[in-house]
Amino acid sequence: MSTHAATQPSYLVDTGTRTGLRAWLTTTDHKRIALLYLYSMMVFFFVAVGIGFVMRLVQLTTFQKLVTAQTYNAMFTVHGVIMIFLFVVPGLPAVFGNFFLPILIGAKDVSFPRINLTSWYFFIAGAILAVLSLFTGGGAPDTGWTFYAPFSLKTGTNVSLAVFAAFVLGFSSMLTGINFITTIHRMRAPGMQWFRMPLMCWALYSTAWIQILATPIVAITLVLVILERFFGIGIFDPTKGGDPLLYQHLFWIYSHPAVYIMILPAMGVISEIIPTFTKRPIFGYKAIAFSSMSIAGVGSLVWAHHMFTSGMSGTALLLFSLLTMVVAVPSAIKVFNWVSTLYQGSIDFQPPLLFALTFIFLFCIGGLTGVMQGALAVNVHIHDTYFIVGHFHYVMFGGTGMAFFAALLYWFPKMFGKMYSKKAIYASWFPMFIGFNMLYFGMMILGMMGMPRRYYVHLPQFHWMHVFATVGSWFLVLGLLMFFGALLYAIFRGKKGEDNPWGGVTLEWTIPSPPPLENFEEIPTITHGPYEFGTGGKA
Amino acid sequence: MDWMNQAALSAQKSDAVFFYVFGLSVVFLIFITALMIYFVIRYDKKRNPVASQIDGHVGLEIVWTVVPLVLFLSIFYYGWTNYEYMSQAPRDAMAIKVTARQWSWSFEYPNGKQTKVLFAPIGKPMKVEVRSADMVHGFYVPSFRLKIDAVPSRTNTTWFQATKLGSFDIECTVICGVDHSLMLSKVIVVPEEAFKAWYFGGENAPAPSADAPAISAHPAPANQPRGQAIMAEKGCLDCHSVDGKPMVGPTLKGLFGKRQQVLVAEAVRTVTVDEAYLRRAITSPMAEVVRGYPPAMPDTPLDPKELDEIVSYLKSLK
Amino acid sequence: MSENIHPIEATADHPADHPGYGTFIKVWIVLLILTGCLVGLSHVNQTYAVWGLLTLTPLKAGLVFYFFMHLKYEPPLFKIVILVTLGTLLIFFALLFSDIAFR
Amino acid sequence: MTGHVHRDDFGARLGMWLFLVTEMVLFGGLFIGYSYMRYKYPADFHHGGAELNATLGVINTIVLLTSSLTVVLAIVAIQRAEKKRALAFLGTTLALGVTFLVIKSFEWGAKFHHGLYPNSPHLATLPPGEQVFFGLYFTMTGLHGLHVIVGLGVLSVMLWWVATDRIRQDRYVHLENSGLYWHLVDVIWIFLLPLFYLAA
Ligand code: HEA
Ligand code: HEA
Ligand code: HEC
Ligand code: CUA
Ligand SMILES: [Cu+2]
Repeated sequence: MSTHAATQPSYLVDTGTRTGLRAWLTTTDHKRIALLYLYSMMVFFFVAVGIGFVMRLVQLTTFQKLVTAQTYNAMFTVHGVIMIFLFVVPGLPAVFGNFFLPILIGAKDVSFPRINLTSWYFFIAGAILAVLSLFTGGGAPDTGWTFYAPFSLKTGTNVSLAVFAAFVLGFSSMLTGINFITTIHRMRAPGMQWFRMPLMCWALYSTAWIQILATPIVAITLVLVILERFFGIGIFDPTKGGDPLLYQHLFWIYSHPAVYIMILPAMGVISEIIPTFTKRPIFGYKAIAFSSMSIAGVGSLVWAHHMFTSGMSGTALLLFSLLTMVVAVPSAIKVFNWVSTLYQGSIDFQPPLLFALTFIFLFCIGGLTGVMQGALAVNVHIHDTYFIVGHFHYVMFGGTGMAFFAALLYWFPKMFGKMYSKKAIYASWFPMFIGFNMLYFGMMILGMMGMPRRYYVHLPQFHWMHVFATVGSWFLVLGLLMFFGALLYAIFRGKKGEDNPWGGVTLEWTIPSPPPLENFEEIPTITHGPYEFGTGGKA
Repeated sequence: MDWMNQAALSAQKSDAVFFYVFGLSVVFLIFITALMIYFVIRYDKKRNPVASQIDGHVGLEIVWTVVPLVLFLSIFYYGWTNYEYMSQAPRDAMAIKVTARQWSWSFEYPNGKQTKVLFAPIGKPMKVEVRSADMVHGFYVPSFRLKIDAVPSRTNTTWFQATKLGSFDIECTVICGVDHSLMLSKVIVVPEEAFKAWYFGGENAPAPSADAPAISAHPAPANQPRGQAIMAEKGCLDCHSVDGKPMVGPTLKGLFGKRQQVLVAEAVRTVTVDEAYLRRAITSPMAEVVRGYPPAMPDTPLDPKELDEIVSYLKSLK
Repeated sequence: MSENIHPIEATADHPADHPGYGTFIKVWIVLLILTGCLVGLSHVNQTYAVWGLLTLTPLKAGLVFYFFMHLKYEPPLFKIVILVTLGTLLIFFALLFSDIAFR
Repeated sequence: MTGHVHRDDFGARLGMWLFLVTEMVLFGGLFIGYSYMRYKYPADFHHGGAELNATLGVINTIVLLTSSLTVVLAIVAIQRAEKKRALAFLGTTLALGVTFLVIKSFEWGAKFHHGLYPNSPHLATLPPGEQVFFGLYFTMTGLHGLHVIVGLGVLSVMLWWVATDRIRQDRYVHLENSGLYWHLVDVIWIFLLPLFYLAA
């Protein structure tokens, strides 16, 4: 490759022999792979959003619905599966992790570029299988994304394929994890010591560990479900001596850590954005770095808080409720550090910051409701009600989703070399924020009133609240459309983005927008921490 | 106090913890949000052109590690102790076998009586032993803040002690198939003597009801019309009362000749209940669904004779 | 972590002293002997068999990891990775048993 | 390989180890399930184990252990640039791997013959605990067998690369990594043996 990186074109321009689509589909450049993820992910994401939207319409009427019960059950299952396995879990690591991890640590690419591409293909394969499962076999699965046995073993719908899709997706996410860990260990620029890494890297590092330590468990669990369905090996099937609770344990051993796979990178993004717009070092760098690791650690020990009513032993109930409370602490630490970083900063209020602060607000609501669920006496009431649905939309969408937005807004100029209209973004924020809280706070009230989740028809007393929430979802989607409208417009017609529009000091702002193929003309040598504005920036 | 229809001791225990956590959460949420807004305004780059380069403060870190930890642990402890109370049934509790199956509930009492709705005396501890015949289901009584999963090949137990008369929803909370959301029933809390009257009152004692006098108003088993006998046997009376009290289904008292609002397809229609309607309602319950009720009525196979008997009986229910 | 090697400098960084054929053959013999003991124990009675399972099997696995898989000759990082993994599995195991062992 | 990233054997081995971590957790999940069920049905597991052919199990253990040995020896040979020996060792490994599979297939065949296979009418007559035992037996040994097959595939590629000098004294990390994989398969079997065959 050319040593005169100065003459290097942007990564968006085809060098090499292949051009156009073929060049993209065979690329090993982490930045292009990131965009491949982004675009494919967006497609699935909007499908799922659409389904969510329709689910709200279904809840507008009490009995006579616009879809059948079977369809509705399929809808929340598919909605959940897509959102979890195709959007929030891979979302931030695969898109922004891939794009910025190497740049943030001063590397030219990840350790295993070809494996990186492979994992994208696994992702697509998984997605295709998931889509196939809707139209083949007994039709779309109707078990909810949790695939609880024995229903998932007995139902006639095409659970096997859907579950296999999730298996493949899990594989993709493991490969990404392996890649990131190796990259962080091996590819850091000279002088880039562990405590000089931007916090996003710490977040991705801890996420990667969860990915490789937890994902295999769900992989094997899903394999067992498939084997049960085809060969009836009867490990979860009570009629064959199996135990449904074993399934629930194995499933949640992965699926709780998975929720931290979703939120940790989001927290990383926030920790990047806030210093840049306050023009001061982040408050308590090490505290945040270590809290990421401890979330990863303790987060793997709380899974059974999803099973409080399943008839576990008292000992287990006690332990898991206790640990659930402990895992909330590191999140608290992060929140307080973020807020303190605003203190005595010189705040340049820009769209990314708005969305970062929105994240903090919504995540706190989500997190605090999480704590309520962690308290045994309360959980007994709200378990498997719309309260839970409210909780996880606050954390996943209000948390990870908003962080995803913030990250898009923050890095958009760098990734595409274009700038969006800030006015349009501000305008989209209002309907989004109002709609969000109407929709999901409404859901929590429903839960407190005793509205169970995954219900096709609801009893009359819940009706007015459902209507309220549905109206909220309209605002929300309106806001979403404005938001992505603005970004799409910017990609094609937006004015040129500067190399460093926000005055950030981490490495990505020291290189051109969009970055050249090999990121750096020559690998920088790092001499100080990531957020030192005093030293005038240049790392 | 009565908050969201609190109708059992367990509800009071659960809500107490909820309000504790809720209070804390509101405080912290307001505190954090207020700080954010204040800082953003106070330290805007116009007012504060140069940021002071603060790296952190160990003391503070310790404070906001320890304080939340302590609070969280207190939440845990409160939640745990109250849960212990909610889950440990007292010795003298009457044990009821609850069986969940796709998609209905059935209840069996120590003396072998079986019902589709759960009758409970007020102020007496009732132990529920939940089983499942097929999938995992969830036994949930919102007004009691009571929930326990029905897991095949296991028996999970919990208990409640109702503090209010009336009828309260039972819902299934674990997705168990297409009619998961129709897997409904009721807990009907009645005065103790009413319960006793029914419990010890042999085969076809009339269902007890929330308001004691209504019991005596019932026709005595002796001169019981054939129609009622059939309905009792076919399980109609599990969901329908004949004394004006709504259960899972609407009451059948004074139904005949009444103007009834029903949903046909999307639309609400008002019909006058005549013989034809009754027959329709019984033979194809889903065709017209009474406004305000779930389409939960099974179409029970009846031979023409039985149907006639029932219809004529329903007519007689003035 | 101390290893902070720039990719350019990073090469086949194996310690010079490669173990010879002999070492591995010795290990192999030990492994066979241990297997023998395991079988022997299992014929004595159930409890012995279980104890053998709990002690000898991890020992055998350890030998394979340490020698055959060159863990002995790798930097600490690799050992940490393995320990973290085993630790995690152990904790999963323990917490799971906090349920069934007390039902 | 994108030319600008310099060769990093250490990184490659680290990556491989991390992959092995996922494999360990994958089987770890099964082992956890096994102990869960064994705790639930100790007696039935005892009887189930009695029905398995311990001799075959032990023979297979020896076969795999030896194959593991030959792989490391192959690496030593490469380090000493003794190509011929390396090829010989790898060849033996492949042979032993195949032997393992053959023996295993006889073993399974025997079980099937006695009407012991998932969903079999005979199995349904056994107590629940034994049904679970055989469920686990077929799942775990089956999954392990699958890994052996994959391992054989990888090693044959290595054989080919050694033969064509793609793997040399100064670059043999691929061989090392394939070796690592093969050893892990061996380790898993080391655990399967007592859990199923010697449990009785
Ligand atoms: C991004 C994903 C995400 C995140 C980050 C979380 C975070 C948390 N979750 Fe959540 N959760 C889900 C996604 C997530 N969850 C999903 C998808 C489900 C449903 C699965 C299903 O059944 O379909 C679920 C379900 C779920 C349950 C099971 C409910 C049930 O089914 O009965 C529980 C129970 O304990 C729980 C608890 C928690 C807790 C304690 C946290 C904590 O980590 C939160 C910590 C954060 C805070 C506490 C806020 C900030 C802190 C402060 C402001 C400090 C000051 C506060 C005080 C001192 C009180 N979650
Ligand atoms: C991230 C995860 C995610 C997201 C974003 C959403 C979005 C929505 N969800 Fe959610 N939902 C789940 C995850 C998610 N959901 C899960 C896991 C379940 C459980 C399934 C089960 O029970 O098995 C569930 C269940 C669920 C139910 C309960 C069904 C039931 O139990 O009966 C309902 C009810 O209406 C609902 C509605 C909606 C609506 C209206 C939206 C949206 O349509 C609202 C509008 C959306 C937006 C405005 C866009 C959001 C934008 C982002 C998140 C950032 C995106 C970033 C880029 C696009 C780059 N969802
Ligand atoms: C599982 C509970 C259940 C059972 C058992 C049941 N019903 Fe119903 N029934 C309902 C519900 C709910 C409604 C209201 C919704 C509807 O109309 O379908 C209803 C409605 C009716 C109506 C119309 C009432 C009105 O106000 O218009 C009649 C008549 C009726 N049922 C008769 C019967 C008879 C006769 C039987 C026995 C053969 C029976 N029901 C068994 C639940 C039940
Ligand atoms: Cu029964 Cu849901
Ligand atoms: Cu959780």
